[in-house]
Amino acid sequence: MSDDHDLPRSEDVGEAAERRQYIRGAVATLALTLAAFGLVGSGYVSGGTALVVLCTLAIVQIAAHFRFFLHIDLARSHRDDLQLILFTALIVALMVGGTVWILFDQHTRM
Amino acid sequence: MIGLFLGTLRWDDVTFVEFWRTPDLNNAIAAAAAGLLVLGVVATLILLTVRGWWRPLWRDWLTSLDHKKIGIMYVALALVMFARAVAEANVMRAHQATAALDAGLVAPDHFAELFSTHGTIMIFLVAMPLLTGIMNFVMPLQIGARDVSFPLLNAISLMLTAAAAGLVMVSLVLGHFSTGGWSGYPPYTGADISPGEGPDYWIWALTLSSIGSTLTGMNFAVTLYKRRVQGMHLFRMPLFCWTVLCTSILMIFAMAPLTLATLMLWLDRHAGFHFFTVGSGGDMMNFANLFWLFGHPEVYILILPAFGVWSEVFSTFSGKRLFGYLSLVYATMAIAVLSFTVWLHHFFTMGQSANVNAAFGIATMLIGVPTGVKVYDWLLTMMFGRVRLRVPMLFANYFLVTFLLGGVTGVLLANPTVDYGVHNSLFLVAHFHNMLIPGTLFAMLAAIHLWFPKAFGFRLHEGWGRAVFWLMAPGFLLAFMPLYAMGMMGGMRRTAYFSDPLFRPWLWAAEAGAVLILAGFAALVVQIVVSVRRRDALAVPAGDPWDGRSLEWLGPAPAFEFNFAGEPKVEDVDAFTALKAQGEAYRRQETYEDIEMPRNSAVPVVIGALAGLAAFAMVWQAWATAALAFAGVWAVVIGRSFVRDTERTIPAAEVEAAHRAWLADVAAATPVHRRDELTPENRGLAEEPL
Amino acid sequence: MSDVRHPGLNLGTTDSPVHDAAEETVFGFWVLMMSDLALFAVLFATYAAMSVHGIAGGPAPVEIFDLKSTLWQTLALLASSFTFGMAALALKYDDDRRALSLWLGATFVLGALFLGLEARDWARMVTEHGATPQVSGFLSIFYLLTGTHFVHVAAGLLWMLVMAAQLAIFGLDGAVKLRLMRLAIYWHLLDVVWVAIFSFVFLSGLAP
Amino acid sequence: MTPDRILPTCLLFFAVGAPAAAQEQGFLWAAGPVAEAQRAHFVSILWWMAVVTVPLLIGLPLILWRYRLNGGGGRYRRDWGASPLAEVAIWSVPVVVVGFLAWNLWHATLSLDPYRPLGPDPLEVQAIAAEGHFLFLYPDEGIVTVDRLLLDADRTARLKLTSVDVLRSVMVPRLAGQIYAMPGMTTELNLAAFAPGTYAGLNTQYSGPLFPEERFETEALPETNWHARIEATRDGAGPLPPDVLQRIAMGDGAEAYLAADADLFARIAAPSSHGAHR
Repeated sequence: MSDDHDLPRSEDVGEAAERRQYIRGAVATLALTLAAFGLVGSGYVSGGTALVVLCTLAIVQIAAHFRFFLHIDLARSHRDDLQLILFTALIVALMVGGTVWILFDQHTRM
Repeated sequence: MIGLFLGTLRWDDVTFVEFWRTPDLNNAIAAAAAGLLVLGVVATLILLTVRGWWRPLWRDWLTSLDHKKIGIMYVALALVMFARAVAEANVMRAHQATAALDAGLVAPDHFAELFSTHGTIMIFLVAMPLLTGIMNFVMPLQIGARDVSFPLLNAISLMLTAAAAGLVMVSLVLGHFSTGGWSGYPPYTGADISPGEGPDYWIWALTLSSIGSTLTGMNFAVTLYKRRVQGMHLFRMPLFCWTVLCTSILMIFAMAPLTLATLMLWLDRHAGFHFFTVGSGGDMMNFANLFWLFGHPEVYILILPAFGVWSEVFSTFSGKRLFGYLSLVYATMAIAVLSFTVWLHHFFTMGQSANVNAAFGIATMLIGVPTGVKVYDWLLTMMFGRVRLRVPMLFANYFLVTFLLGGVTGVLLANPTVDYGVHNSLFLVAHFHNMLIPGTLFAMLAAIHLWFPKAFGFRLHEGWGRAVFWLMAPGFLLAFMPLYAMGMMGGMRRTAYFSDPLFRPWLWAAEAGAVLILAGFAALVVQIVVSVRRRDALAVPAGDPWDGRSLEWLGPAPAFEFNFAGEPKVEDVDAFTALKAQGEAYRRQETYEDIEMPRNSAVPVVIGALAGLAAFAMVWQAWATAALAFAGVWAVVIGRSFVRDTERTIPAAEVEAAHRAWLADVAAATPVHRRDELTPENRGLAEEPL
Repeated sequence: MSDVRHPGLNLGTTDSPVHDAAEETVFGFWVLMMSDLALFAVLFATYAAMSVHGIAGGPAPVEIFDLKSTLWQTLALLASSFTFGMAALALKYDDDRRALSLWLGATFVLGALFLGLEARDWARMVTEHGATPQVSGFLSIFYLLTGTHFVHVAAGLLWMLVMAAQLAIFGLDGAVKLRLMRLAIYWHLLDVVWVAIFSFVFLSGLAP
Repeated sequence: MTPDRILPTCLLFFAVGAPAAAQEQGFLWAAGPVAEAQRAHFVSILWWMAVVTVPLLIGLPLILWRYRLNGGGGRYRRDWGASPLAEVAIWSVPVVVVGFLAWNLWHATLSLDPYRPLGPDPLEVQAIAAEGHFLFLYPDEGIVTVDRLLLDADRTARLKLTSVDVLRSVMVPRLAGQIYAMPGMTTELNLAAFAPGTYAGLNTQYSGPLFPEERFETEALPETNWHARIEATRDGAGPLPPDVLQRIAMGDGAEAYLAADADLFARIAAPSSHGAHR
């Protein structure tokens, strides 16, 4: 069974530090959410720009969720999960990208 | 009120009643098939009762969470389904061969039902359970684990697969299966054109089996990640385990699009949604897109474990280390990732731009590189070896040659230019059978021959095994080479009758091949019976009948319930070979420890039964029954989470006794030279290497 | 076994034996969730195509979506992610079950609030715009995508009820802790999916 | 039979099918520029693949014989598991072959895009695939033919395709490849014949019990004959009934109609005419 001291430091930061992480996460995700809603609500962005801006904000926010709420980071001990998530991202990108490419292309030729 | 519980199911839906009302040849064949099923079930029930096998069946098998028994049950299920699907292939070919002379054997709709069930069964209920069974049995043993990570879930996967099989079987007796092929494209399978229960049988059978596969994939991937014994790093895993890992990853991701596509189809059919109805903003080609987003990785789910088996076979029966281990590992990974980038090649002719087709065509052809590498690695594995052509090796070498042909036709089909000419034709049918019969099916037959002794303690009879090979090998050529020819002559798949008399000789040849394959299957059954009868002469209690190289051969045959008495030492890819060379394979242990194993559970059986009932009720639109059964599934899941006492302990003394009994068997056995491995002298102990 | 402990949400030094067991179960759950994400990914891909090509004379996204309602749903779910975070802290560091129960309770209420708001939003679309899933391909996939997320959240709430019962019966034993950790992952990932939904469905739809 | 035809024929037909070649329907018996390009592409791939397949076919029996357990003469090296030279060869040869094939594929696919016109001023034909039958509409000529496609052998043709109810796929194998015909959608297929003749056409996608019947004849006529034929057809044809699809499904038997209804194809191919749920 495990020795306590072989835990990587990043997992053993103590309650206060971990609470600060959650609070940071809450602030960051709230700010990103409000930014996205604000930009669209104010009509400041639209069309292709909106898609790019929203996509960027969404990716940053998803990363923030993983980082602050799900505690996934680049530490060595976390690589199993990180690899899994990155591989999933690759597969998801292939599936979504391919489907969108195929269906939009097909639509123009029907 | 009764409608809520019985839905649209009526007496007229019973196949026998249909025959009673309209007694023609077509209905007679349907009724005969249904009758065979009913007789088979009744005979089994009687046998179980007369022999008093109910209790052992329940206690030792159905409720067992042992990965080895679950694996064996998967294989048994697959063989039963294989019998039906190969019989269907025979009916189809016989029908086609006779169809132009008169009406043929079956009505067009019945013919369509046959090719739909044949495809669905062969993919989801033969190939998948076969390889899942083999992976289940072998993989934990090869990595030195006691079981998979989630044994209960493993059994649930099995029971969901069995429920899917049950559903397809029931469609023989009650109502009709889909006529839309195994890929079930709308709008043909939509409510307008196929209003009956057929497509729903297809939808729910696929849903059950794909949920089972997703869970299996997760289970195996975690097992391989977390349950490897000390010293077994990833790059010391036997190649079979690598293919299991890649297959598992494909299962995890590929089943989602299928589940979604079938769910959408169901919503279109029964809830008025418009996913695939063009007029209201749907896009039926998105079904093709989603289906093949699953379907192409699925193809590699079917073939990768076969590659793993071939790697083990070539190395074991050449008495030699696998050539190019790293190449094979990277080739496997490359195939797994590439398999997610090629799905469009199933619908090159949909009308999309040429650059889309070209991109997916090139991605498809790229798979040829790692596959070609594998073929040459296997060839070089035999080089500098001591090759012995036992049954698995016969299949393996036959595979190498026929797989080349399949590879060439695969590269041809990867070219949109060529595909435009042979898409939907029998050329395509020949191509994928060329991959799946010498590839998947023969690999699984080889695997059965290779690992059977480990499962049951005795070898399979070699002579009857050769009979299986010598029936199936020419059977395959005879059945499918004519299809290549017919495909290039403009013969299309799923055609109930060919009016062109030119096709007639080819059709008869194909039918002869189908008969040979069926005969080969019969020989397999005979082989098993003969082997059981002569099990004393074929017994290999010391556990290593083939001079094996990986950890599954450490320990007795049949394997310990707990797989290993202690933790095996791993210092090489060929871990067991290394142990034998160091003289540590058959050593007494200093100490023995208690072993925790999962307790038997009825939960998987109950979940499988309820899920099957829910699916059956959905097929017949019996909403109340479906809702109750579905709620029942979740009630059982939640209820089970309150059970704490799920483990039992095998005391150290019992482990020690078992281990010593095996060592005594080893001591009693005479080491045999490979030349004599087929004689009764082979008690499962290999001669010391020179 | 490798020296990799289970990463991410963890029990760290507070309960080493369960932390060890988590390595396998929690990793397995992560894998299962990735399969679930693949399901959502294909839903999104279909949505991307059908929300453009599948209007078929029915209402367009910009006509039926409501920014304010979506914002409230988002805030409710975001807040519930935070409260679950606090529950996870209580699970890890407090022996006292009260804080855990309170935070879980708050999460449940916020989750239920989200469901209520989303259901109200659907009802508004149907009654004010006649926007049922049978109207167009776009609406079919809209309801299937948001509905799939809805069902997931509802299942999460059911799971919380089950855990409340298990807490009451077994207290905070190892199995309960493991299940709560998996529930936490599940809940946070549903929030991740919702981020994609509000960005690519609602906000993109409202900024044509 | 030319030598490059013999190769695929022998390989896959065991040479038995060859005598019947003249009557065949597949693209290997090409009668138009697209099918001819397909055939040439097919054959060139076989040659390229021989680079990978032939060494194995030669090596396998040699190795099996030399390294057999009983009496094989080969050296036994039980731990031989890697050889950098061999590995470089077995990776690089397929890479090179697939590289060339990919280059070929790209060019062939782009130049043979079925939407790409094969020549100037093509004959415009609209094809409607229905249960058991095909309707061919010639908008410039004002006629409709049933189950018979009349082509001018001196002119290329452009087909616009749609289907009435289910997915179908239309092909005249000896002239060009196939393309899906889908309800509510329009696809295109460009065709040309080298010489006058009659070529079989068919639906390749299972569509129901009448699937084996869904065939049509393609007649490529010399230019003058084609004009005469169109005139004759026009003279013998009745007006296009509004319920033409039901009629031919019932076995109306008419071979041609006058196309008074110029919008028939557009109406059938319009997405809105489909998918009204039950």
